[in-house]
Amino acid sequence: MVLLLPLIVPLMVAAMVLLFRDARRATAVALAGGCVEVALLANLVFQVYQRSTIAVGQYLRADALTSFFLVGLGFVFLVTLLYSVTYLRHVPPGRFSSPRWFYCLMFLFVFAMLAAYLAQNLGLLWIMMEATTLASALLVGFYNTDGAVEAGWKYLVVCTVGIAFALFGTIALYLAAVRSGVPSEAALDWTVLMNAGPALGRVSSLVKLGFVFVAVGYGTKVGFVPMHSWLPDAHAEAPSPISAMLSAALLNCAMYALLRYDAISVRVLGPGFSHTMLLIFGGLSLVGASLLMIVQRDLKRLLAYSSVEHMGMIAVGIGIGGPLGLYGALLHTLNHSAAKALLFFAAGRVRESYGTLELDRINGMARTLRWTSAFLVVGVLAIVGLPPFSLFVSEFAILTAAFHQEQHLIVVSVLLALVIGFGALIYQLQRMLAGEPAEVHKSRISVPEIAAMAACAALVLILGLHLPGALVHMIQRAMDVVNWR
Amino acid sequence: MTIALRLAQFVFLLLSAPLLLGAITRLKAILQRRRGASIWRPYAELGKLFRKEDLVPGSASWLFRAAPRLAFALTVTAVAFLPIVWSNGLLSFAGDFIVLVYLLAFARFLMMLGAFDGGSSFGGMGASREAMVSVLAEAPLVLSLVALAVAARAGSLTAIVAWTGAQDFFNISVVHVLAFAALTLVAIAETGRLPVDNPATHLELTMLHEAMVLEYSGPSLALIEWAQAIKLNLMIALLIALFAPWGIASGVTAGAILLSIGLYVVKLGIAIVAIAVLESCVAKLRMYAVPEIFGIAAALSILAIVFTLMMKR
Amino acid sequence: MRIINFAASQAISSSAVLIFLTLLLLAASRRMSNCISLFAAQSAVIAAQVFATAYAHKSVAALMVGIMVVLIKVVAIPYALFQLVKRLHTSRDVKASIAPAGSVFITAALIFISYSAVQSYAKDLNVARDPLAAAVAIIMSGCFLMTSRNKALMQILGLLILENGIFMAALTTTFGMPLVIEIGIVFDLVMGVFLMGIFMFRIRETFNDLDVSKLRKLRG
Amino acid sequence: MAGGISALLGILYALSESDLKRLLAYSSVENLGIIYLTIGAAMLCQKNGAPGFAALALLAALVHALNHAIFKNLLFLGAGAIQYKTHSLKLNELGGLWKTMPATGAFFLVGCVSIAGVPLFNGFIGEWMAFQSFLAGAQLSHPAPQLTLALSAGALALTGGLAAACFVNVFGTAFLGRPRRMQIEPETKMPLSMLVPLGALAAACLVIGVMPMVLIRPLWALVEGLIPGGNFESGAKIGSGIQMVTATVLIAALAAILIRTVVRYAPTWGCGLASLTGRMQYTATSFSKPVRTVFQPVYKASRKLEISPADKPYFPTAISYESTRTLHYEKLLYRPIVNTIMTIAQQLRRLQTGNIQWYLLYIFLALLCMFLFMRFR
Repeated sequence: MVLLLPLIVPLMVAAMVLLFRDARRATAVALAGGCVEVALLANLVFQVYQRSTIAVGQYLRADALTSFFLVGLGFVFLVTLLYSVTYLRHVPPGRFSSPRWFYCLMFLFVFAMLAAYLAQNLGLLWIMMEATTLASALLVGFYNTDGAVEAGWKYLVVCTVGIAFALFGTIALYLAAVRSGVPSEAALDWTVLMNAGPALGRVSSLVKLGFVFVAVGYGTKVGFVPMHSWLPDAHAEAPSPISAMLSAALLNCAMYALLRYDAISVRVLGPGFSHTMLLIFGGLSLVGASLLMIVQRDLKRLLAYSSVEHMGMIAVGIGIGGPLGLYGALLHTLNHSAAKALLFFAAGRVRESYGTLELDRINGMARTLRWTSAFLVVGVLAIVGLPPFSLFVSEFAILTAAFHQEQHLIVVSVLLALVIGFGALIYQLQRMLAGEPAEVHKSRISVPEIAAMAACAALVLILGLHLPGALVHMIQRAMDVVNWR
Repeated sequence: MTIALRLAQFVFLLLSAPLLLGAITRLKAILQRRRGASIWRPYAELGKLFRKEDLVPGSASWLFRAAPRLAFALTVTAVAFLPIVWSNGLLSFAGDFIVLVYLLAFARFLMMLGAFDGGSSFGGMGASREAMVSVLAEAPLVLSLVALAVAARAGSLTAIVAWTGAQDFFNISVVHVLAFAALTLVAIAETGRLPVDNPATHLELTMLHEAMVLEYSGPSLALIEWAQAIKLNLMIALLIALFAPWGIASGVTAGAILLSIGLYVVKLGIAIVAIAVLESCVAKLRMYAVPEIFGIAAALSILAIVFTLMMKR
Repeated sequence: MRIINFAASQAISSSAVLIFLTLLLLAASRRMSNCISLFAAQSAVIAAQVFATAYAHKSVAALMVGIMVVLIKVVAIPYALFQLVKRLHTSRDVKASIAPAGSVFITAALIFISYSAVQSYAKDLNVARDPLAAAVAIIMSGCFLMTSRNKALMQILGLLILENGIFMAALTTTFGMPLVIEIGIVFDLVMGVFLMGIFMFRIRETFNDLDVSKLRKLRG
Repeated sequence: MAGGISALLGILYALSESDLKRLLAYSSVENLGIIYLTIGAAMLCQKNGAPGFAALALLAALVHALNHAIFKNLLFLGAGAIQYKTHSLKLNELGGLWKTMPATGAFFLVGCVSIAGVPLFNGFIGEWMAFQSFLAGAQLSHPAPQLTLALSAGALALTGGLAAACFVNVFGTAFLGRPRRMQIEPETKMPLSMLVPLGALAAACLVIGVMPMVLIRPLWALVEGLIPGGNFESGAKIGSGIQMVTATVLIAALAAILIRTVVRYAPTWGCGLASLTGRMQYTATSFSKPVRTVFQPVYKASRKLEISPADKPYFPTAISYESTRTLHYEKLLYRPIVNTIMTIAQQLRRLQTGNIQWYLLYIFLALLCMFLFMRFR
């Protein structure tokens, strides 16, 4: 029951929200539903913390790994909901989509992601990933400007194609399982596959083929460099809370799927194959994204590319593996989502008061938007990976792991990318803050917005300074699930 | 007993400086076939200046009067390290020749500040030219001293002198020849002798050292003149000690001391004649030609260091 | 009974040829309505195959899947696409970026490549070579269609063909996935097409032309 | 090597600088260069089996780092005080500040003297120990380190000399002589809160300068930890040596000061001109002109001289002389790297064509590459 409730609630809320025409009531309902949902998630995580795994029927199962990602999802969802409560009133009226549609889609989006996390069966996992794409496609195209439509269309088409390849990969895996004697119903069940790991060795070429397709498929969803083109458009054109959800929650979800598959392929083929591929993708994303960041002229596109870069970092973390590498990667997912959410909220605020996201036309922010520039500074410093903040901790873990394994090429490319990324972001930040402020229509920042941003900033800072024991323990148990080597 | 000897040697150096200056000017005059003033004239001059009043420009601060005094004190301390008659100077410890170099640098530093304080453009000009010269002079000076120290595998001046003393007269190592050449060039520039700077004239274009002290008068000027003389004496004594130390008394017996004093006087005479001859047959170099001298000096000292490697261990 | 089994296996292998035919025609067609009908034909062939396997293995689940495929892929989606074409009354031309002759040639090359690729796999999976090659060929030509055609609708069609290919690959190798998964996949497919329809209306509204290559505002 | 080069270049640029704060910054580059020199020496000695000298060199580096922190801090605070008073840091405009800010002037003097690295002040301690470590290092058996250490001693001497000249320039133009062209508000009294830190730092410089053992002993314990087997006797002698030197200097200085003199104040002699204006004095840039001409190849200064009216060069109404110097490291080192990164980024940007078909193509290509990768792995 503990598993089913968090799934049912978002669907109910999505339906209810649609009933209320008036924006304010819809927001109230959404907020209430959101809080309930987060409470349920917290309860679920706590339960999993108590009893290591909870399973319902053949398809739903929550283990330590899922619970860790649920923490991230819950936090981001709560903060985004908080932020969008007031954000939507800024949305110029006369647009086709009203707040109730916004909340409905958002809850569907959360439902899909939650189901993906809880999916025990890889097929179900694929279906839910596809559902996330569908739910978020409309959200990306929410503003109905030509840019938003184009971004939405591209996002939908490219991701669906990507996911289709992932389906082919899943089928290949399924075939390998069936061929090596696993009963066909359970052939897609993750735990069964893990236990049957070595047995799949006989058809290792199929498993390799499967992993290649899955890597490219879910890699498109994560946004690795060769397949990342949809990400900047989608994140730049979507409304800020949505781009926060996309960057902070969706990418982690896709990375979670990749992690599951990586676990299987490690048990079957040994770490060599899948980890090298992840390292290749990770390295490409890191260097490519940071190079692209330098020439960006739009704030949100810059943040989108930085997401690609950080996803590359996580992939490198997983690719390096080992106790420290995986620990760093998992921690990095949480840190990155908090910092990125903060940045996108700040970007939202900037867009409201400056009316544009063109970096050349935003300056003198320090004087006009006191709160937002403060949070922006915190966000940028965190995302760039400076010590007091938690991203430094995880990046440092990944790099030390890389050093231990003598992966010098990787270490050099990671450091190079970080330096270039640092240069790009700090240069733009400084340009935005300094100078005399352009004409700005002063929109007072509302309390929930400040609360949302403060929450993110606090999380990033606290995790940076002192990692709570419980979290570390949870990550360790999550790593046991993936039984790192 | 040794302390007394060292003190005597130290005081002797201080007092004999003006005499040295007088002798050189007198000898130059004789070379130019004129009678020249008596060798005791510098003493008279100093006495006269000490009695005169000290004229201070309006805009100057207390530094104007303090600088010459401190510079004098520093030069005096620098002399303390030199062993000329007796085997070790008043003070000697590891790395003391570097302290000597930097004491002189400090003295120059203060002189330049004093020049600035005068407030006239000559002060500034003198200071900037002096800066150029001193900057270029310091490197070869230190390098040649380091070369000697490395050759002698010793830290302090007295140790180097003792080591060179022990070498017999004839197998002069290449290092010494090069170092000697470099040091002489630097000494000329340091003390402001002819090829680099003409001590006698007050012509705006040429003067280097005098420009700085143009504003001074009375006791401050006297102290500066005396410090200048001491510096000259110091340089010559340094050259003698480092390159011709034979005969320096190490024991306490009267005979040895007398012998070393005699030898020192002879060496001093040779040095004076050399300087006089050099100065009377060389014209002053153009200011921007001076760096070439230092280029040569630096090259020589670097060569000296390179050759120290060849030295048998 | 053996004859029916034989007929079923023959149906599977002969269908590969039919599918190749549809692919080549698709590559050659200029008008959108032709493409949609070809897609329907292709889905029909695959449905026939599903029924053949269902019959061969006597599994009710496969039968259910077959019916679902027929209902949705042969009837519902093509009908919806035809409505779209009529409602959006854009020019029916496919506006391909590569001349028809070229695309046919490329599709043929793709088919050949798929055969060679499948060669190594078919042996150790002891599965009939032709249908697997057909599936891979469909996937590849689906991709090619999407990249070469400029019309938004054709992109949807390319995607659908790609899904078809994957479904067929699943079919030929593993005789059907668990029922729930199949239903989920098809449901997602329908939702995807539905959403793309909405977006097409919006594109039509904002760009008043369905040419995808015009969507170039977001650069760099 | 790097240390030596950065020391030399740092001080050369400092010399030709006319803005006080930039000058101090460049001189920090120089001091850091010196510290690196000594650390390099420590490493060399360590590698060639002379832990004693390595310990000494490391100690020199630490001592110099600490001293540098003290007097550089003093100088920067002093610069702040000047700016507080005169709102300008251009050395060419300052002058005669001693009259209006005697206290800060005195402390600033202590700062300038100690950074010049002359005895009796803490700057000298670090440099002197550096010299000794070079000297000791030069006696190593292997020729290569011996040569480098000896030459680095020369480099250190040259930088020391330049530093002295540079800070004479700074103090002279800023505090002594007559005010050039800037307005000072005499009434803004220096707040005590500014003077106290300056005083404390100046005192620190003096104390360490005279009694270096205060600093060396604790550091020695630290170094002992780092490089075991370092001998301490050379360190001890340093302390005693300095004491003796300071004693003699004090005695001599006392003797000199005791000479009674009658002091008379008169305007400076202006060779018969009506009156010497402040502008006639040597400014910072003119002071460093001779050194700059000597080190011309380093600066490659370009000069532009306009005399208007052009037709009558001998009756100029206005002459403007402008010389700019090229910053080598900027041109040779940083510029190319930034350019290459930018070009790569531009190319990558073009990859993002905006056309969806290209995006799909990227995905298929990625798939193909991964497929091939799988084939050969």
